[in-house]
Amino acid sequence: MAVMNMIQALNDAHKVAMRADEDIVVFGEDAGYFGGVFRVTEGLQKEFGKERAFDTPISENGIVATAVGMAAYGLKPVIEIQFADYIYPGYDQIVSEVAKMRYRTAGEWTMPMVIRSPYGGGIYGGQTHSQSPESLFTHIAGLKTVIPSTPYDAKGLLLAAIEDPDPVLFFEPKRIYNGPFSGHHDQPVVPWSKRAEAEVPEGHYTVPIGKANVVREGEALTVLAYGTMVHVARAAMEEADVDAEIIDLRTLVPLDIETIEKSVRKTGRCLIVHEAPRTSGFGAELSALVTERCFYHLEAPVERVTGWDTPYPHSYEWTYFPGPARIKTALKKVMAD
Amino acid sequence: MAVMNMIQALNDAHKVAMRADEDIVVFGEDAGYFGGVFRVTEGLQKEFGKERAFDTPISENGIVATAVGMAAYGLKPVIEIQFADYIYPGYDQIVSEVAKMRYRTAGEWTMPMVIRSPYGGGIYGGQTHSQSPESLFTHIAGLKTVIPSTPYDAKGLLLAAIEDPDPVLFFEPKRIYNGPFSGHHDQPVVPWSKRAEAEVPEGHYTVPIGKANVVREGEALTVLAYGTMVHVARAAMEEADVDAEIIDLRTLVPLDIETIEKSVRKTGRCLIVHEAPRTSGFGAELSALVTERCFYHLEAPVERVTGWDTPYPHSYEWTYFPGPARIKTALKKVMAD
Amino acid sequence: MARSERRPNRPALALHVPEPPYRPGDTPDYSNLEIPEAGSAPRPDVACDDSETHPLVNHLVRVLDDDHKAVGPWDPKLDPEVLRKIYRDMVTVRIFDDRMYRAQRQGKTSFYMKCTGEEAIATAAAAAMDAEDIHFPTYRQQGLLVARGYPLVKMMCQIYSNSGDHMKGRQLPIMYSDKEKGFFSISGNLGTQFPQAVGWAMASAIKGDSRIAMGWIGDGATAEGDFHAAMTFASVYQAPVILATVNNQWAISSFSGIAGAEQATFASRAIGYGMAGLRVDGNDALAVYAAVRWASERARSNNGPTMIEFFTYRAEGHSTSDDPTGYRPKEESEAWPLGDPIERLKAHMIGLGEWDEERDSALHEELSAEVRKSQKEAEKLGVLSDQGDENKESMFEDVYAEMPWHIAEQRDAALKEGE
Amino acid sequence: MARSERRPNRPALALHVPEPPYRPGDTPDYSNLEIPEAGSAPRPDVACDDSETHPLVNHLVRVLDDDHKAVGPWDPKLDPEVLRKIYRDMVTVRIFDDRMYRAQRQGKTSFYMKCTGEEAIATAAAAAMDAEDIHFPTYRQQGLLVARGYPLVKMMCQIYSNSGDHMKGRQLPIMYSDKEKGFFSISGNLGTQFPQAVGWAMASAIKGDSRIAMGWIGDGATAEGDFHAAMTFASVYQAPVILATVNNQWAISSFSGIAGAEQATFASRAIGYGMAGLRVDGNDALAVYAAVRWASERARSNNGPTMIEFFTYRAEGHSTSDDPTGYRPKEESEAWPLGDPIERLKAHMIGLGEWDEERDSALHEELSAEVRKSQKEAEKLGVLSDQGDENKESMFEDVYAEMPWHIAEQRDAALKEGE
Ligand SMILES: Cc1ncc(C[n+]2csc(CCOP(=O)(O)OP(=O)(O)O)c2C)c(N)n1
Ligand SMILES: Cc1ncc(C[n+]2csc(CCOP(=O)(O)OP(=O)(O)O)c2C)c(N)n1
Ligand SMILES: [Mg+2]
Ligand SMILES: [Mg+2]
Repeated sequence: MAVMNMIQALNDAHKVAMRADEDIVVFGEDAGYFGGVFRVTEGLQKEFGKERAFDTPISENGIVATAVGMAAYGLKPVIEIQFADYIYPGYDQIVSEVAKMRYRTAGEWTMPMVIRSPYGGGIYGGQTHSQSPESLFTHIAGLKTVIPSTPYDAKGLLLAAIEDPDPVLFFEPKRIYNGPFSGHHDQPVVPWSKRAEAEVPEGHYTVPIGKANVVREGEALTVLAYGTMVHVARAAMEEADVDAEIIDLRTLVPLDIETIEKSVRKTGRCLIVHEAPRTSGFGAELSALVTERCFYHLEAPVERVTGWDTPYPHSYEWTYFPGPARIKTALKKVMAD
Repeated sequence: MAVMNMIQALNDAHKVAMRADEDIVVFGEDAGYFGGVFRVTEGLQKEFGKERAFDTPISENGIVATAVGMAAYGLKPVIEIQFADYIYPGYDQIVSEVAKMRYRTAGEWTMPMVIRSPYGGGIYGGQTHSQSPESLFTHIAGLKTVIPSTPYDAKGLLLAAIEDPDPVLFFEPKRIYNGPFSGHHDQPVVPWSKRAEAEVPEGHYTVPIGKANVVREGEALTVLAYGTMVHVARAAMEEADVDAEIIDLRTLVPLDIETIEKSVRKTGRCLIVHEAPRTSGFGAELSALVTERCFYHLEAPVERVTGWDTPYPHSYEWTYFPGPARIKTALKKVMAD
Repeated sequence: MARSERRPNRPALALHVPEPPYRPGDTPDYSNLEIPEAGSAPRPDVACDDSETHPLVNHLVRVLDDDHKAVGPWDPKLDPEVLRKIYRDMVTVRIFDDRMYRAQRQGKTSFYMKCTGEEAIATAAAAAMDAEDIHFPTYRQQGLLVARGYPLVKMMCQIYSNSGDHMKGRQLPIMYSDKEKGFFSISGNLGTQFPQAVGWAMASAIKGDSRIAMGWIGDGATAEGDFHAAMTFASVYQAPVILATVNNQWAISSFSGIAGAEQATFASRAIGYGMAGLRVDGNDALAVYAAVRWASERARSNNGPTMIEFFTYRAEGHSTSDDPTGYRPKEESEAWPLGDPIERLKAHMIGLGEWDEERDSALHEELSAEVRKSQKEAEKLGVLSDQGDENKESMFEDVYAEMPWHIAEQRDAALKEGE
Repeated sequence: MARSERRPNRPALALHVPEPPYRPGDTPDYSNLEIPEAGSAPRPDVACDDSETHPLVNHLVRVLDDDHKAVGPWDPKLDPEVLRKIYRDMVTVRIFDDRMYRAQRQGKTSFYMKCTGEEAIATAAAAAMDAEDIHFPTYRQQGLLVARGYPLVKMMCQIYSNSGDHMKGRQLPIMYSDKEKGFFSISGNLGTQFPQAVGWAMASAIKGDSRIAMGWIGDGATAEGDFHAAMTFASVYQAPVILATVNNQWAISSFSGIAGAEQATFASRAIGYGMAGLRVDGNDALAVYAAVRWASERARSNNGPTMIEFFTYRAEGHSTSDDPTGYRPKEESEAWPLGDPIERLKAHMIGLGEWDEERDSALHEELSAEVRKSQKEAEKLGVLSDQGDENKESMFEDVYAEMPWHIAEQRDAALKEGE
């Protein structure tokens, strides 16, 4: 076991995977020599050479498209989109090509690849360094969407994603790269090293894709969250002193519906928390699923706590961010009667 | 009054608008001389000249981007994306620029424009001529999303969209361009001329954006649909002989929540029908909203009838398409107990 | 209202909207079109600096002269067997196209696209490359499959979306794919395959392989961002790839001027990326062969990518959904001066004494019979119009390697549907 | 496992990954860099055929020689007042940058970006165009605002996201916008503004206006599809636009070779679109002025677009989030041979007898005082770090012209939050 923050854990996952499989190639803007603006790919070029870890032109479209060609050849690309806000120029290749290739050719060509990207707010990044576009991918059949919330999960899920036969969107909550976040921006950040989830095994292990993690068992209500919001929701529940069952989804598609259903049937109440804008966010799908499948167990309507339906404003970071206050308001509603 | 099919009604809307406002320019692939592959822009170049109606290079990105520049100048671009399946190369300009411009500049620059695109299946168009990507736009704050279901609405809504101060995604259900569709593909298509909704006033009128249309009043349940599915749902309800209240949403964002709430509170049951894939489709948002706002009036869980979570397969068109059989199965569920 | 701010000392600006020389009703006349003489283009060494090729981007590599003789430095001096093979492939493609076009008109499938007039390009390119090299084609390179010996029956099964279609009817007709033949899955989205070809070539280079890739795009689709991504990545990493633009002068109803051809040739795009560039008579099978051969040797010897523009003419409609008389003169295709690639190669072979009318008739008969026979065989497996929904559960497979619960639920629901 | 299929008669392919000449630890040496002599570039007529400019895409338009004298056909022969104005603007930008960089370091805002070494480009470009013309800039053209007399206080209010920011704190610092000054809203997404500039220019042409547009992009961002869209649409419609690539040789940590500069100049991209192209010493204010003047006259007289590459060097880090010593030698910026644009113009003016050290010190003092004073004034309206959430309802405005019910509900919820 080593103690790692999320960046180190992700970096380690790359190394473990690349040592074991010569077909893995890593590339992206600034991802080669420099190791990425968040340093997740640091040292890869040095250890594995320029042909396996390299910088690319600033073309998210070209990055994804060449990854498609490489996957067709038989390589396993693990690519970085510098910020999730910049994934849109590559959206056509992801939606029209990566996602549909296995299907349209009935398995003749497949697209095993990982598209990593830091996402989410809370860092004063303004409109174009704060977005959470996950639901734009969960709508697309053929893609898997994974979001870790701890160093342990980050490494294990990234290794699982790399080994997965299908394309995986791997969104990394950049706000918690260095330490978990309670949602109270005025409190100092606790580094990961103070937390058990920063205990990361050396070498190879995986955290399975498609399995949620019950991070806290409870009876009063079920909280569904992922990424940064797992920590914010947890802090809010502790502060409110509610016996919440908190589920870290880890994978949005395919979703661990079993764990969710079991929990909601038990608690009868459900609160969903995400950073992305509310309308057509992934919370909508979760809410619909929970209602469809657990309606007769529900004692109150499913509630969503989300970012607002506005772009992410630079200076009103904390009005936008779904922090403890917003969660507690929704909690009151969901616990009412 | 004139009798028009949906293509003629849309064509007429362009002419009425362009005659009244010299700042309207229309462009897109094959949209100039030829008048578009579906002929919606036929005759515009002839009447308004090449500078106001012209062909473009095959670059959806360039089409949207130049429209942004033109809107910044003060023109009102009404652009055509040949098929909604081809909108993705322009997705970055739409999401990052068109949608956010008013907000990021606090109103200094605005983006009044209409992005028209034929969408939806039922025409044996295969994976890339059948998609319904509306929920990829409803998630984006700053965009409006409009979908007509009749010639009357098509003209009135397009005129309203052109006059709207904000950018409007205007998706046209191509399956019903020439006539409504019951969902029974083995039955002959009835042309629009046989229907009252094909009575289209000459000249200017608008159908307001943000207002749904109760196409049929009823007490047993509320059906929410838009585009082609309004007709399919209606046919299914008639065949099942259920006293359904059918609401044609017309606008997805901003949604006419009042009409929806009122109806569901009355009927206590809600069925949502759309062609797009289920997961994170717009039905998820509708389901979540209805549950959040009408939970205590609901006698059964909200049901969704949707396309499947696969790409649109060419030869299994009618297995994919959410036709009468699928609607009736869901109806049984929603009417149970 | 948009406020124009013209000042008295400034001229009024004006928008230029390109217009093709002829529209329906006009009489097309290409007598003033400057066509470089066959044999006049120099042929630089395959390892030359890219700048040595740049005069060629405004020229036209042509081998067959007006008397159908092969002339000049680009003459590939092909074995007559190779000529006959290319010829046979071209004729096969044309007969196949006619047949399938009719099948669509007969309601046996939903859609078809011909490549009439462009047959030389894919078939001669296939002949010039190794069988192991890969192509990332558009929908107008059916000639690659034919040339590589892909069974016509299988092509037809794809067109009919019947039980012989290994893609299970999921793709629009003519969106073929065959891994074994090095023919990448055709996409409905224009342009996407172009940078994918570069990625495949990069992978081949990363692995120290010797196979190269060829990417294909239409003149209209060069406007997509994918074109630029392909050019940029190919140039930066000096990928072993041939990037081919098939300039058939039309993109559905818009002429190549709407894609930029009024201002520069497509081949000249190569210059800005420091890439070798060639402009080639696409209706001259020998020129096509020679150019692709040159570019493939260049790529294979680590001398970098080449952009080739094949100059040709789309002699028929865009697809079965299109009637070109709405936007160009009916007579234009005949007025087009570069001729029919099949006729030209035939005349060349006859001139060489390697072909004659008798063998030609025999070949046509043989190939027509083969196509007919293939069609019969394919139709035994059904045509689109009689597709029921037997086996409909197959449409839920292959979204992922393993079917997740939500798709399994949907499959189960679909199977029960209508019960 | 990917299977390499190398055959014995074929060489092994290899991937080329460009590498800058120097990395941290190396001693940069540019003595072998070929820099064309000042005055040596010919100056074609503004209405010339685009091909006449093509030799210039591999040349460098330079006016100031080694003795800081203006030489050659591109000498714009500017009035000393104009020289002093450009100089003043450049110095203002540099002082402003230093000040705001420090403000960020002091925690007064979240982010800042300098344009050190590149000051000549935006300021001289602004001087060469009409005040009514519009710019679609990147984040490194603060010089345009300064040159056009936009109040420094307003720039600072934007940087501080305080109550003086007319964009209500919604944009990241330095993402300015000012309609009146013809400065389009800067986007965080690279490249998007480039084809937007073309669209604006097309609109101006459609309306018979006389105003032209200038689009700006960085060397790294030229790889985006937007670059190609801009070039294509500008060429097809012969839009009255100047498309400028600021090649400062770095894109965060990657050198310009990763964007294609190893194989060709950015200016040479013009050729493939049949567009005029110029390559210009971006550290020579007179050359910048002359080139932009030439291109603007060309555009304004309906002679079409021009692509200009400004060759320069990003002398400092990418932004306050970047430390360049991680990827390039510390000494590189000083080793860079094209010098400091401010020093060069200063020496030129002194040589002309239009400037002296005394006036220079006075100017620096005056401008430093002005910047300091502006900063004080701006800070009166607050800095980012002391932003509370007063007025937080403003963040719900301007998503649409009229607030729809769902956003109104969210605003109401936000206002009640934490109560
Ligand atoms: C991204 C995208 N946009 C638009 C289309 C619609 N479309 C199909 S073919 C075509 C014309 C293509 O012309 P060209 O590239 O010249 O190829 P050609 O048909 O001449 O072989 C268009 C616009 C598409 N398939 N994909
Ligand atoms: C679409 C997009 N991709 C990536 C980024 C992240 N990014 C910001 S600046 C930058 C480098 C830009 O370099 P260049 O274009 O040369 O401009 P310079 O900073 O040198 O002025 C990158 C990669 C972005 N802002 N937008
Ligand atoms: Mg074409
Ligand atoms: Mg740069």
